[in-house]
Formats: sequence, C-alpha cells, structure tokens
Amino acid sequence: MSNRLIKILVPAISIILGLLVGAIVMLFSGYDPIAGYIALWNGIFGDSYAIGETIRQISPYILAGLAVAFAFRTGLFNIGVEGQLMVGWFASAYVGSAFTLPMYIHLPFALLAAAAAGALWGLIPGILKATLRVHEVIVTIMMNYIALHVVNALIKTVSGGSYKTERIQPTASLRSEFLSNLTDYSTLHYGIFVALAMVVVMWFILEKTKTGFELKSVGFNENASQYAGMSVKKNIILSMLISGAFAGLGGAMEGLGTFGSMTNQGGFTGIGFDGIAVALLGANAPLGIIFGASLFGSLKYGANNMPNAAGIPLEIVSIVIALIIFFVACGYIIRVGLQRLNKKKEAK
Amino acid sequence: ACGTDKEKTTSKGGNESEFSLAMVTDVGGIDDKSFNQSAWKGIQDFGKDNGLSEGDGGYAYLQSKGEADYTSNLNALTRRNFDLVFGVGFLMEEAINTIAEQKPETNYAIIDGVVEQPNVASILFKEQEGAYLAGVAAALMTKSNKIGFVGGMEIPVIERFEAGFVAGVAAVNPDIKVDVKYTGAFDKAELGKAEAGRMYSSGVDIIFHAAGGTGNGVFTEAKERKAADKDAYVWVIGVDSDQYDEGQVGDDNITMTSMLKRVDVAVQDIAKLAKEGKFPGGETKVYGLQDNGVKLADSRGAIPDDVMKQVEEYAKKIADGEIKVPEFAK
Amino acid sequence: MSFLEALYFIVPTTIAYAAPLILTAIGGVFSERSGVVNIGLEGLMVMGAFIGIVFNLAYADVFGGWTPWIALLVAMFVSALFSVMHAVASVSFRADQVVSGVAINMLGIAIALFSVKMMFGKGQTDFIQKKIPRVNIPILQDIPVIGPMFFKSVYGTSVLAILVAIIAWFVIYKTPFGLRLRSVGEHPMAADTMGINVTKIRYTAVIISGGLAGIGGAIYSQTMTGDFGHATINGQGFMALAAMIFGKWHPIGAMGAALFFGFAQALAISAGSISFIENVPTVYFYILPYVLTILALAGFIGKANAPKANGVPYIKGSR
Amino acid sequence: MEHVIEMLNITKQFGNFRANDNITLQLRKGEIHALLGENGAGKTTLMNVLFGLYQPEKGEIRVNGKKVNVTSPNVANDLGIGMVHQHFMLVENLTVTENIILGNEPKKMGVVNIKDAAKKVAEISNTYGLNVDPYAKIEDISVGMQQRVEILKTLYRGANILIFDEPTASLTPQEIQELIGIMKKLITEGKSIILITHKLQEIMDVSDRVTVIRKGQGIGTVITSETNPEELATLMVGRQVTFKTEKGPSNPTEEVLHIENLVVVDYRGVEKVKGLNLSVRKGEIVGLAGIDGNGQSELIEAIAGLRKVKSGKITINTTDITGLKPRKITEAGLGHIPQDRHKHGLVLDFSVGYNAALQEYYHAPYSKNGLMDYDVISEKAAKIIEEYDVRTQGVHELSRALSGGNQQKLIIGREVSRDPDLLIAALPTRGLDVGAIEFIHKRLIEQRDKGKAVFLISFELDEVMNVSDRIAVIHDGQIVDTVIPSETDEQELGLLMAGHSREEREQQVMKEGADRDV
Ligand SMILES: Nc1ncnc2c1ncn2[C@@H]1O[C@H](COP(=O)(O)OP(=O)(O)OP(=O)(O)O)[C@@H](O)[C@H]1O
Ligand SMILES: Nc1ncnc2c1ncn2[C@@H]1O[C@H](COP(=O)(O)OP(=O)(O)OP(=O)(O)O)[C@@H](O)[C@H]1O
Ligand SMILES: [Mg+2]
Ligand SMILES: [Mg+2]
Repeated sequence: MSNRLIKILVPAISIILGLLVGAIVMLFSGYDPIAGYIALWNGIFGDSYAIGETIRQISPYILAGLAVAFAFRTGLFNIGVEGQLMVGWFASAYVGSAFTLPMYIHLPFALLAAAAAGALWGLIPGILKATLRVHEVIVTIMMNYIALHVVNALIKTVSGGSYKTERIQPTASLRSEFLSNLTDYSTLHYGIFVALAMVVVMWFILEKTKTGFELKSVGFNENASQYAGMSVKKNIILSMLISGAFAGLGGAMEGLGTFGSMTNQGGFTGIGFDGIAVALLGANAPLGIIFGASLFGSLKYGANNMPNAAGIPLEIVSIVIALIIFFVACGYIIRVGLQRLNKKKEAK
Repeated sequence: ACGTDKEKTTSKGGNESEFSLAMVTDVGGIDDKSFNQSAWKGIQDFGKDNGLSEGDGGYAYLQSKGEADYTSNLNALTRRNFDLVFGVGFLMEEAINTIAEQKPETNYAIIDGVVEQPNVASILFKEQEGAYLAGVAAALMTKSNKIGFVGGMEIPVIERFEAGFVAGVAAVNPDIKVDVKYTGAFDKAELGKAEAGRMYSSGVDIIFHAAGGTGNGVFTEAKERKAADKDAYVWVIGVDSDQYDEGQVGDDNITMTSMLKRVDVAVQDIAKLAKEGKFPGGETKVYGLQDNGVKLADSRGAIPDDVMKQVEEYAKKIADGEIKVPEFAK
Repeated sequence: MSFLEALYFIVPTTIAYAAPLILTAIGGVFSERSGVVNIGLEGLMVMGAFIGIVFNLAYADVFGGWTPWIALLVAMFVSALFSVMHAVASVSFRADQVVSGVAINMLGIAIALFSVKMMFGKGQTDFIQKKIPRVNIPILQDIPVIGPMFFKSVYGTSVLAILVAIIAWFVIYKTPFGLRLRSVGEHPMAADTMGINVTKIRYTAVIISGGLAGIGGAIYSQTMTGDFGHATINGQGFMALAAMIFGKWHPIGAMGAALFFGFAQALAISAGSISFIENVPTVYFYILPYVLTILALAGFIGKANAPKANGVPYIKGSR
Repeated sequence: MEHVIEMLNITKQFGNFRANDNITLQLRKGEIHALLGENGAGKTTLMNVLFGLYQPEKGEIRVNGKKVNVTSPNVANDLGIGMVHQHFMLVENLTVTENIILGNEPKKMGVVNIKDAAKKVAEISNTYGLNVDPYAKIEDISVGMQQRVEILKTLYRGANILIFDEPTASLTPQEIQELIGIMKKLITEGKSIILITHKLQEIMDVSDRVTVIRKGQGIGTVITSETNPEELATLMVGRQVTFKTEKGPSNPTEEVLHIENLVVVDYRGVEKVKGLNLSVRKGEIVGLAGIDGNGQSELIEAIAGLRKVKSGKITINTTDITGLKPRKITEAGLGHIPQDRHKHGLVLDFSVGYNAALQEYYHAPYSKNGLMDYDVISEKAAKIIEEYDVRTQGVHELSRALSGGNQQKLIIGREVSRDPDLLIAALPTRGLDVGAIEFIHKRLIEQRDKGKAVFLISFELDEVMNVSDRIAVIHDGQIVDTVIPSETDEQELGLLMAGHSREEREQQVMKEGADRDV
C-alpha cells in the first residue's frame, strides 16, 4: 500500500466507521438505519436543489476552516473565527445595503469590508499576543461574545431600531439567477467561487510567498525565526489578520449570498466553531479543507431530510459527524491497522 | 423528498378537495414551550378536526437548526405539495418573501412578521395588549410597589411586551416603577437568574419575563427564594405559553400567571379560511385580545377573584378600543 | 443600590456564577497538567448537565432532598466515563488532541439531545423539583458585612467548588500523584525513565477532568436552569478553558479566574441598574465582562506558560 | 575477572536499520569502561537497551552473571543500573529533590515528605561531594549542577552500575574536572561505570578499558594504558585523524568587529556584560575563553541583535550595529553559528532545504517580488549538503531527523557559504566526534585564510588553544586579557578565566620561585 493510498484510506475508513456506529445507534433506538442513510443521501444529492443547497452550505465552512487552519499553521489557535465571521457578516450586509454603486465596485467593496472587519477582529488578539504574550485562546473566546453583542447593537443602530439590516442592493449580491435556476431555485450563490478562490489564496500564500515562509517558520520556532531576521511580532499579527479576513469573508457568504441581510443573532452561528473541526479534518491543508468542509456541509445539510423522509431525529447525524471526526483524530491507529494488514498480505 | 415528488404531483392533481398544511419551525422546535409549540398544536388540532393525518397530503412540520435552513425547509415543504405552509417567527420573513415569489401557486403564512405578497398571509399579535393585562395584574398584586421586567434581546417583539407591561402597571398606579432590564440573550439562564436575584433583593416582588431560556433563570431564582422561605412573596409572570409547571416549588407555585400568545388560534383560523377558499393572501391579520389571540393564563388561584375582576374590566376596555395600548417602549 | 447592597449582591452572584466554572476549569488543569489538551470540557459539561437533570427527574421520589447531590455523583461518573474516549484517543491512539476534543464537544451535545428526544419526546426535559438548595450558614451568617456577603443563602455547591480547588491544589502540589502528574506534563520521557507509567497518569488525569467537568455541568443545570435543553450549556466549557489558562494551569489560579468572570458578570448586572448611568446603551454592559477579562489579562497577567508537553502524545523511545 | 554487566551479541534494529549489530560489552566490577564511537555509531542505543528503554532483537544481558530481561527502566533500577542520559531527563520546573525522588517518593500520610527527601539528597550529595542545593529549581541551576542532579538520581536509587552518556559534552573544563573526581570517588565506593565521551583525553585520563564501536558494530575492547588517542581515533573512524589542527600564521588586516564599553543585561535585568571592549580583525581567529556564565551568551546575543544593548557600541565593518534588528546586522556582514542549534539554529520541522535558506530566503535569487523560488533554494541546499558532508536523505528531509552532528554541519554550511565578513562560532563542536570536529576546525581556518574575521566561543581550552590566533579571556563581563596561544599555557588561561590578571600571575610565579629559593 502506498503512502498516498493510506492517506486517502484513513479518512474513508473514518467515515465508514462513523456511519457504522451511527447505524448501530439507530438500530438500538428503533430506527431503520438503511432508510435513514438513504434519506441522508437524498438530502445531499437527491436532486439538483439539494445539491445546490449543499454546496451553498459548504462555502462558509470552507472559509471558516481556512481561517482556523491559517492561524494553526503559524502556531496560533484561533477560536475566535465565530466572532470574526459575525462582524464580517454585518460589515458585508451594511456595505451591501448602505451604498449605491455599480456592481463591479459594490460587490468587491462589500467583500472587502467583510474581510476587513474580520481582520480587525483578529487583529486585537493578534496584537495582544504579539506584544504582551496574552494567550490568544482566551482573547478570541472573549472576542466572540463581544462580537455577538456589538453586532446586535449595530444592527439596531443602522436599521433605526429594527432587528435586521436592510436588504442588500442587487449590486452587492452574490446571488445568482443562473446558479439558482440550475439547481431548481436553490439559494446557491457565487460564494462558493469566492471560497474556492480563497483556498487557492491560502495555498499560494503558504507555499509560494515569502510571507508564507515566514509565517510557517514563526509557527514552528519563534527563536530561530527571530535569529533569521524575521519579525515574530509582525508575523503573529499578520497571521491573525489573514485568518480573521478569511473568517470575515465567511460572514460575507451569509451577508451577500445566503441571506442578503443580517438579523439579530440570538447566539453563535456555530460555523466558526465547526471551522475548527473542518480545518483539522483537512489537516490544516488547503485541499484538505475543501474535503473537510464538503463532508461537514453535506452531512449537516443532508441531515435535514432525515426527520421527514425517515422519521429519524436530526441529532443522530450530529452523532455521526462527531464520530467521524473522532475516528479521523484516531487516524494513527487506523494507519497502524492498515500497515499490519498490508504486512500480512505481503507475507503471503 | 426521494423521487416521490413526481408521483405526488400527479396524484395530487386529481384530488383537489384534500387540503394539506405544514409549518417550518425556527430554531426552537415544536416543543419549545413557546410559539413553535403553539403553532404546531394549532396545526395538529386543525388536522384532527378535519380528519387529516400526519405526513404528505395531511399535515407536517420541518425543524430548522439555523437561519440557513429556513429557505430550504420552506422549499422542501412546497415541493411536497402542501397547500398552505406556515413560517413561524419573524426571522422567516425574508425566506417566505423569496419562495412566495418563486412558487405563486402555493399559499404561505408568516407568524410574527409581514410579507407583502399576494399568496402570503401575515399574522401579527398584539403582545402589548396581553402584556398590559399582565402589568395590571402585577400592579394590583404587588406589595412592595416594585415590579420587574426581564427581557431577552432588544428586538421589536420583546419591546412590545415591555411597552404594554409598563403601560399596564402605570394605568393602575403611576407611582410604581418598573425595573426594566434586558439580558441580551434568550439562552443565558445564569444571567436571567442573576438579574432576577438583583431585582428581588432590591425589593421587587413580581417579575414578568419575556426572555425564553434566559427566563428559566428567573423562575429558578424565584423558586429558590420560595423554597428557602415559604412565606416569601415572590412571583413570576410567564410568557407565550402557560408556564405554571415551571413555577412549582414543592406544594407552592410561584407562577402568578402567564401571558399567552395563542398562535394555535391564529393558525387554525387561517387554515380554516384557506380551506374554505377565503385565504387572506396579501393581508395582515393582527390577533389581539378581541380575537382571543392574546390573554392571561389561568392563575390557579394565585390572583384573587376581586383582582381578576378588575383585570377583566381592563381587558374589556381594550377589546372595546377604549384603551389604546402603546406598541413602542419609551 | 448602595455600595454595601451592591456588594451583598455582587459577592454571592459571583460565587454562584463561578462554581460550575471552577470545577470544570480545575478538571482542565488536571488534564493539561498531564499533557493532554482538553477543549472537550464543553462536551463533558453538557454530559454532566444532562445526566444531572435526568437523574434528578428519575429519582427525586427515591432520594428526596438528597437527589441533587447524588445526581452530581452520577453526573461525575458518567462524564468521567465519557472522557475515557478522549483519553483513549489522545493517549493511546496518539490523536490530535484538539480534534478529539472537538469531537467530544459535538458528541456530548448530540448524544444528550438525542437521548432527551428519545426519553421525553421533545427538545428539552421537564423541570426538576429537587433543586440544590441555598442555605444560611449558622453563626457565620451573623458576622456583620462578611456574613451577608459570604454566608447567607449560599449554595452548598459553591462551598464544594472552593473545597475542590483547595483539594486539587493539595493533590497536585503535595502528593506523589501530583508530582508525577506535573512531571508527565512537562517531560514525559524523564518521568518514564524514572519508572512512571505515563499512560496511566494521563488516563487518570483525563478521567478526573471528565468527572469534575461532569459535576460542573450538573451544578449548572441544577442551579441555573432546572431543565436540560440545547442551550443549557452554551459556551461555559470554553469559559472554563479560558479560566484555566487565565489561572495559569494552577487550581487556585483557575478558581480565581472563574471568580473574576463571575465578578465581571455581576458587576455588569449591578452597574446596569445604577441610575446615573442608566442612559448608557445596554450593549456596553453586555460586553463589559469580556472586555474586563481582556484588560485584566493584558494588564497584569502577561505570559502564561502551558505545561511543556501539553498536546504532545508520548511515544516511547522517540526523541 | 568478575563481570557485573555482560551485554552479549546485542542487535537492535530500527525498521530495517541496524543501530546495534552483534555488539558485545563487558563491564568489570569497579572499573570505568569507556564506550567510544562516531556520532550515530550506536552508543546511546546500546545503553538504552541496557537501561530497558529499548528491547533488543537479539543477544542477552547478564547482571552479575545472571541472565536478565530488562523490560523497562523500572527493572533496570531494581537491578541497580542507573543512567545519566545524553539529553538530561530533568523536569525543569521541579526542584532538585522533586526530580530525584520522582517515582519513588517518600510519604508521610499520603503526602510527599519533601523535608526528609531533601535531607537524604543533601546527605548523598555531601558524601560524594556533589554540592547541589536540594531546593533549587532545575531551570535556575547551571548545566554542571544539572549533571550532578542526574548522578544523584541514580545514587538515590542505590545504583551500583552507572551509565554516563556524554556527560561532559556541555560542561566547562572546571566542571569536567569535578565530574572526573566524582567518578573516581564512585569507583572507590565499589561502583562500576560505563562512560561515553567523544573526548579522547578524558578516556585516557579516567578509563580502565575502552570498547570501540563503528557503524553499529563492535570493533573491540582495548586496555587504556596500552593504547593512545591516535590509535583510538583510528579504530573509531577507520582512518587517520589529525588532532593538532594545521594552520599557517595569520595576517590580520582591518578591524571588522569593534566593541566599545558594551553593557548588556540578562533576562532578569542583571548586568552580565560590564563595559566590554573587543576587536576582531580580518584574517584572524579570535577565541573567547571563559567559564560559562561570565557573559558569553549575552555578548553573542547582543552582537547578533537578539538581545538589547544597554549601553556601549558595536560596529561591524564601520557600520554601527548597536540596537539594529538581526536582519540588518546580518546584512552588515555577520554570520552566526548559534550556541543552541535547536533553539536558534534550525527550524526543526522545516526541511533541510528550507533551513539552508533560513538566512537568505528573503532576497534574490531565493525569492523575488515576494515569491519564493524553491528550485534555487534546493540547488543551494544540495550544494551545502555536498560541500559540508551533511548526511541526509535529501533536501526534503525534515531537519529533525538529522543527527546532531549533521544538523551542526548544515548550520555551518549555511553560515559559511554566505561568506560573511565576521563569523561568530559559538560552541561549534559541542557533542561532536573527533572526525566532525576536525572538519569544522578546518572550515573555520579556511575562512580566516580567505581574509574573513572569525570569533570563536568555546569552553574547551584545547579547541581555543588550537584554533585561535588570539585568545580573549572573559571574566565577569569584561575581557581581562588577550593572549597569544603560543605564548601561554592552559594553566595561565585557567587563572585568567578565574579572574586573576596577568600581573598577579607573574607575581605568583615569582613568589613561588622565591619560596623555592628559600
Ligand atoms: N528512535 C530511533 N528510531 C530510529 N532510528 C534510530 C533511533 N535511535 C537511533 N537510531 C539509529 O541508530 C543509530 C545510532 O544512534 P545512537 O543514538 O545510538 O548513536 P550514538 O552512537 O549515541 O551517537 P552520538 O555519539 O552522536 O550520541 C543512528 O544512526 C540512528 O540511525
Ligand atoms: N525518532 C527518530 N526516528 C528516526 N531516526 C532518528 C530518530 N531520532 C533520531 N534519529 C536518528 O538517530 C541518529 C542519531 O541521533 P542523535 O540525536 O543521537 O544524534 P547525535 O549525533 O547523537 O546528536 P547530538 O550531537 O545532538 O548528540 C540520527 O541519524 C537521526 O537521524
Ligand atoms: Mg550524540
Ligand atoms: Mg548518543
């Protein structure tokens, strides 16, 4: 078995194991797992509408995953993607609605605003970490709550006391008649292309640029990087900035694509926290994140079909997702198992 | 909807007389002890009354896990050919607006929101009227002349509760100050509890909450005080559904009453109209005291009859239009 | 509110708010001191909160007033059992501990909600009737000023939390187990050459963290909400994680940090009712606790050093 | 002769690689037995087998003639085997006593009885003249004391057979002398010792017999008194090794490094460099001799821009670099082989190729317009690998997988290939075998001969004496004197390092002469 094959087999086996345990849980709870999984499958791929919605759901997951992964690659744990995403969402919705501009300016402007807002939210923990060595995990957790309340207050302010921002202008919208029609009126929008473009951007920054070289170096060894003439502070701040910008764009997926506005948030969207799982499922690598986000997005969206098509509670899918992540984490033991199997085969 | 769509469409085409309805919940789910639950109850009751069964062609619901699910859930139900689809909660305005445009042949109704489309009926409630009565009751029952209001997030619906409640208290006794506090969240029981603790400590004896899960904390605080001291005079007024069960402390109960929002009544009403072919598309129906849309729950004796009588007088005046309850908080 | 009245409110509120966090954060201290990162605290708390409520509902008739206390024990037991998953993954299977922690978080809430659906046929449980009572501590409550602040209508669980913090300090810094725990988290190979079973210590530590987080969750649900639903545990685990780091991986420090969070929260609530600042937009009060935490960290805490081997699986013979 | 330990035909395999191939080693009671071999020859592996950290594939171990099965360090402890590891096995934030009793804690009612333990530690410490503070934290004590703590750990457990794996690699000459004294004392107590070291002189000084291994295979055991360093080196490397580094006379020209009244403080804010003056010229190697802790680290870090200068001035090639960023200093002409190769020298999780470019990645041809050119970097890395004999699987291998010696060669290659005007080499040969040391010394001299300035910091007087053209002696943050190697001896250097001035020394010599006359 080649290394590459094993790399592909490990997540595949994790998924199968997750589904298997999920099936056992369903059996014991008196549900029909086959019907359940058929419903799940149809929920994801059943028709063009489902496919459209699934892809739409994947876009913000990709960006949230990129945000978490990017910080991870520089040795930082950004639990604040949730908050960064929310301020990005708000910024995009605000810029999208408050200005009247031609599309080729308006849409990039709104996207940029989202990225900038997210970056700003990442900047604060970045600066505190770089200058005062304050642990970024605490600050980002706190910044999430601050984002939640600040965004809600801002929505109220800019909307003149309402609970939602005004609808964005069509010139700022990521919505696409074409994609929507293609998928039978789903809310699929151009955001997926933005997300995929950002995957390329992350790959490019890390693998091709000088900045990427520095970011990775600082992530692995601050002392040696300083010795090599890099500014550790600058790179920590930059990393949080870029990470926040990805997260902010994730918010723009909602603000300019899925919803076209922002309503008062009763709690966290969860996308940011799921981003941690997405990033780690994808081993913090750009391509891996597409895989992680697709898995996550499809299972989450497809799950909606299980209660009505098979009468199975939604929560069972959450159990399955969690189990898959758990098994991916245990990849080492799966790898060992595969290698043993391989040896036996070779021996024969 | 696994490949059943097409055959359904055909079977449906030949069977016009059947009437089916469904709803999309918001994140609360059909057992949220609040308006989702109430809406589902309305749909179930209508189904029973009309001999429908749960499932396609009868009645059904889909639960949303987040805002992102609204559109797809509405869409799914539309594809399953329900004649009337309810969206529960103002957050669904946008989604209903979009789908109503895409699917003009289906009828939709939105609860707590307004959507201006010919195939959408908008359902609003005069929460302020119910809250007004709660305020009257509280003002009549208070011994300390201090009353509290704990809100969740500062959104228009909750502000209507506040406005009505404060006006109701003032109508009885303008000198009573209502301690109004928002916690900024519907899901932080510890904040509701701490806020209630502060209010009760400062002499407040009755708190009206409109704070969802945060309100659980208000109940908890009141119950603890009651448990510690059987003679403590602490009360909570519940919201949306009858929260009597929440208030049980041993043999005592600290739920004074609850302000009911009869989403079930409204749902049945609209469904009936639709079935009779009189669907109020493009209209906004506002359910107030008069329409049985809001009212106070049975206090199970917590409010003495003489007080109840006075409350009913106010209710009558509101219903008659003699009292205009303000919609916005100052 | 007068100053003293404010204190009479702030101090007990602080302690009540902090209690679940203290226990959970100390759980985190145990786990991370042994070198196992535990961001699964949230999921472990969820499990504890859920079990606490379910047990309380089921056995209130049997155990009467003792029910909530026994529920704490049962929650501890079940969460500890649940945390074995994290231990197996992190210690034996060399998993990425953050991934495993995330899985624990998702699994905790999913299992709890699924079970609630199965048992109650709805999204949340019923309300418990046997709650953890607040008691006045005899004699002490009569001390002027201090009495009403610390000894009037306190939760037994708050006392428990503070006791646990002290016991944890004692265990970690005074007992052979604590010495071994600290060495395993700093330099597992050194510990190994001294004949210490790194795996065993790490398992024990993770299981302790599960147990403590379980109690933390059960305290929360039995003192704050009285029922269990999807929003019952809603970020408290992450706050506990923050408290653990804030407290520099020290049990007393973690307790201090949790109390600080509680204090900031109570301060925000009482500040909101001071009349001369009534016109300040509420959002400032909502964010006050979090801003205060960041300021405190930036102001006088500075760098916190995690245990050196935290997050690194120990592989025998590797260098 | 009685053997306390017999390791017979031991084979230990990592994957397909044989680290130990049929090696036999027999330790007599009461002897110091040296184990000698190049870096990566398999010495540590063999000892780890004895200590129970690894299980051998083949062979058997006998203790006092009885066959044993050492399955874990616990078993080794029970058999009276103690090991002082090559990389210290100490928990830095625990105290000396805590480290020593770990895993074997004296208890009183379930509580660790630190007081009793500390007393016992102090007792043992006194018996063997180890001089450690039982309550000090490991992170606060010197490397020498840490070493002694490691020894105490084994003694506390009553070990009779002690394994010392390169105990002297990071010790100062004084500390080495102390250690040798301790070892001799242990022998008189009836203990037996296996000693691993790359320093042949130490072997000659203390050991009774030497077992040599090469590339995992046993070459044989010789009696120390019947051999000499040259023979040992040849046995070990398999070819002739020159010891006295050959070099021509130096021709120093202009000044490259100039330091004036430099004051630097350490991380606690304590002044460590106190008004130091120094100059290094083109075409010479200046050695800095001194006892560890006299300001060497702070001095180097200040020159490299890694530590703030409190006052004073440093210039490189007429550029005032005081307070400049490391990058600017590098550009002013500094090359730096850092003291701690893992902390500063390498990003261990980067490939060999990336590390080869660590100082130059930011400019052409390695990167242009913000984009990296990894092809050029790989080419350069391949060149370094070839020229500096870095043994690695290739440019893509992680630096972590390289042995210490090869990591060091990679760093030296990187720094020297940039052709800096000033090359600072801090402890460049620590832990390396004689072959590698020879190689590195040659490179340093080559730089000098090309007209570059070289500044060598070392704790080994041998090295300083052999390689430098001038020796600056540092004591208490100041250069107390500068001497020419051919005009001095180790004794004089030792006195200077201890803070005595040359005049004092002369007086002392005179006095001694006078005493003799009387
Ligand atoms: N954990 C390991 N996994 C794989 N191979 C190893 C491991 N440890 C050692 N080796 C291999 O065994 C060989 C011998 O290593 P060892 O550490 O015993 O050398 P050494 O003689 O102690 O060298 P030095 O003098 O530099 O300390 C190495 O060249 C390496 O290839
Ligand atoms: N985990 C490992 N897996 C594979 N090979 C390893 C591992 N650890 C070490 N090695 C190999 O072991 C050999 C010796 O390693 P070691 O660290 O003992 O080097 P060294 O020459 O002794 O270094 P130092 O000078 O720092 O003592 C190297 O060739 C290295 O590649
Ligand atoms: Mg070595
Ligand atoms: Mg070695």
